Amino acid sequence: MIDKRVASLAEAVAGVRDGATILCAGFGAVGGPDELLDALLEQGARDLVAVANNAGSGDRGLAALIANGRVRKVICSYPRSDRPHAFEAAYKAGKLELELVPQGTLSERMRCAAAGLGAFYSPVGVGTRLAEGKETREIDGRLYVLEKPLKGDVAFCKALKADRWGNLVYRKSARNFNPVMAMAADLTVVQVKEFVELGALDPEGIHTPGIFVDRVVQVGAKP
Amino acid sequence: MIDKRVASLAEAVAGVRDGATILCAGFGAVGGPDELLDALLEQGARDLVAVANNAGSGDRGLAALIANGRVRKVICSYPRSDRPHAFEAAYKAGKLELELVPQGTLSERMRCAAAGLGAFYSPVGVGTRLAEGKETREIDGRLYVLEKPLKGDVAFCKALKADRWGNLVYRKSARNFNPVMAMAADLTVVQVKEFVELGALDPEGIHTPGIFVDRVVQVGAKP
Amino acid sequence: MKPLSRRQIAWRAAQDIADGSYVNLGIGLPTLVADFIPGDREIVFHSENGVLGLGKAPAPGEADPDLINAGKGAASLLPGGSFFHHNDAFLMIRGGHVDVSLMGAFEVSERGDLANWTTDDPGFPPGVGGAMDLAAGAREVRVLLEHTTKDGQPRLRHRCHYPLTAPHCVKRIYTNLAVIDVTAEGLLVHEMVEGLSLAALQEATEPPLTLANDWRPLSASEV
Amino acid sequence: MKPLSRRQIAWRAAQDIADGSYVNLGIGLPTLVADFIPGDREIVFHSENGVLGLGKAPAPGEADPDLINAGKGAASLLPGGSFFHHNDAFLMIRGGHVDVSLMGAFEVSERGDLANWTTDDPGFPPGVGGAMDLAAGAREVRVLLEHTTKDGQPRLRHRCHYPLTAPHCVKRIYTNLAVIDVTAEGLLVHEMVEGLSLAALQEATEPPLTLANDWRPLSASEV
Repeated sequence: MIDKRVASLAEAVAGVRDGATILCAGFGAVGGPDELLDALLEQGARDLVAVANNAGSGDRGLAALIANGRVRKVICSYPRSDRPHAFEAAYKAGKLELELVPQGTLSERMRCAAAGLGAFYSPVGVGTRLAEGKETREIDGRLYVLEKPLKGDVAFCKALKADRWGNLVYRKSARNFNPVMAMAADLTVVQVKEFVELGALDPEGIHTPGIFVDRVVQVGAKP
Repeated sequence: MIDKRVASLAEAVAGVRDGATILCAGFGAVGGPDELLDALLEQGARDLVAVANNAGSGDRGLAALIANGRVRKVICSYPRSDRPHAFEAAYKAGKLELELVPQGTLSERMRCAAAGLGAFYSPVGVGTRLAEGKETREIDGRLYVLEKPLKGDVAFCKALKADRWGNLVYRKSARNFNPVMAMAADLTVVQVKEFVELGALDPEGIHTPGIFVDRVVQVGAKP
Repeated sequence: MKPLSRRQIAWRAAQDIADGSYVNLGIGLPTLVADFIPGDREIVFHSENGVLGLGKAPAPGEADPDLINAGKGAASLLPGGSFFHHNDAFLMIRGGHVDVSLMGAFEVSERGDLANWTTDDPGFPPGVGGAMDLAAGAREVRVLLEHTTKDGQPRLRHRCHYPLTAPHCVKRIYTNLAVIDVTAEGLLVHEMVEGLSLAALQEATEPPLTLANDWRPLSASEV
Repeated sequence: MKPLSRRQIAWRAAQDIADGSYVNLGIGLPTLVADFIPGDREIVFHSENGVLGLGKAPAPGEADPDLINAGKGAASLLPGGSFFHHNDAFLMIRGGHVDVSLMGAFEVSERGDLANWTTDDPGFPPGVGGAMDLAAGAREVRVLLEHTTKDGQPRLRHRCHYPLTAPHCVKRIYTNLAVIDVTAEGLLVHEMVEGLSLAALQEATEPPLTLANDWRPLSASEV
């Protein structure tokens, strides 16, 4: 029997190793797995490479991991979003490496990994500092830069509902990076607001099929 | 005001030029735009390059275009599916060129075009006849073959419902190639069973956002 | 001579948005454009965090925390709008499905190079967000900016001094003084504010300007 | 010595499918495997036309024309199943999300090369379908085939004589005579039908066979 539900946040983040690359979904304060990342702080993994759109906000989630020195490097498109003091402090102290990636390229590199492709040629970034050191190639008269897949050891995501197969639906713009990150890691862990019975989600409207999901944990529900 | 609905099949296929590359959705007999392709036969365009999973079935749709000598070349993964006599006759008579592409590569090449990428490296086909003449490259210890985007001048699709913005939903496995083809052409024409009011489709469950769609026509509805 | 206000620059740019366009508005000045679309036009606003059909900002107290725009402000959805994931959002951008990207800029060069992502402030870790994707990918890039810096230096330059977002991408420039197209022959002035001479405009502009034969006064609503 | 029937080969392959696996069944013999999964295991069947969670074939008269499997036969969906488009279906395959691909074969080489897409019959235009994607992409490829051709020639060869589907991809082979793994040291026999000697099995096999220390008789249910 397939049952991807786990009973606690501690169980959800169990086994994440030091040095792991973690994909952290969300865009600004929306759709991010703050409770899972807080649990990861408890769990203790360090020397992490965090992939996210923003490098943490406020004092919890990714920001807390950074503030506590658990993150070695951030790969993101826009580090300073809402209340980025944890990132700024670590960055200015020289304790945090930053790899800046255009937002769509960030997403596409994860999809590339998810899709089992070796690399792709993108027109984005050509002729800019962010393409320095990368192979460029002219195809049909246009210049492209070679981009490599970006795979996570673990993806941390947040969804609205899940069933025991790990099928997910999101809500409004909280979907954002969640589906692509859920596909792009060896271990995909999802916090959800609600568990539903198998068959309760409309098969035409499942946003992330359970094949991509390893663990789901319920967060913030009424007891 | 945006209104992508057109009143007739003739209007839906108007303007398709001789020599056009047409993307024909569907998998076997399911999800294919037979009525649109029949209208294209009426319209008269010839010397077409047809991209489809199968090279026509029975005596209508793509099979009829082939039987009437309108198709110069077929790009597909599996030409002989159900009742492939039109394809077989044209192919054996030397009147039809065939480019065979692995099914997932066919789909991914169209997505590559849709996504504005220049090319991608795929592990599929490496070491086989279908990779002959293509660039191969080792990336992180694995061999990949370079695949180019495949773009349509026109895509012909079939959906269950559409609104006037061209938002689409499909039904069950009739979705298949429709979403990727709808994204990958300069002109996307869709036959639907039903028009619905703007706002009637759940924004969480729209399978193809209208941004990809140019014309929708209702087919087979009760008068 | 009365330069346009920031709101008037946005108003002027709004007048050029064709009915039925798919438009992405950058953060800051371009966001104001949404307020000035003529009432008889239906425009679909795209947001890179996975939304098509953004409506007006919600009334205070009616904001949905799961529905934000790319600037991370509260947003609403129009009937016909849809949600999708980040990867599809950037496929729409990079693949040229978004008709117009309206962006802010630090500088634009005479050949349409755009610099709008970093001023290389050493105390300010850079962010790029979706700027490079939009600049390289949208079908047409138009920028809105003050004609000169606060200390009077031209922002339209022979070559950009700040790091590029994308080379050769800007098609039209709206400033507080003029509406200027980037053409193969250089910068072509279509509109200037009343009372401003071409010589005076040239004074505030580094590369040579040409006045279009059909140029006219730049007039903006009192907004 | 009693060779397995085709249904028994399928039965035997079914016993190795672990609970909770995501499995793609090829057309023909592999399709039968679904009928023989032990009742205490929950398996999610994947179909390349965009379905996860395929159930039993529907009863006559209950088939839904929009719900087919990759073999274009009528299908059903289990609770928890989902529909998606072709591109995601092949992302699942190529990206290694499908745990097991069970495929038919014309030939398998001693190093696990697979030939199963064309016999180069000049009167028979070839089709490849999703075979190359599955062979190159699935996490594990297992094949089901008769040990020899109708005229007694071995199908397990030093090198495949028919065109390759993918090199070096097959992990396990189920025939009517044996269960054999492809290992770095060559073909390793785990099971042989009762009464068959290794010498006799070797007679029907081109590359050298090694008998596993823990080999056992190949017994199959009377199905």
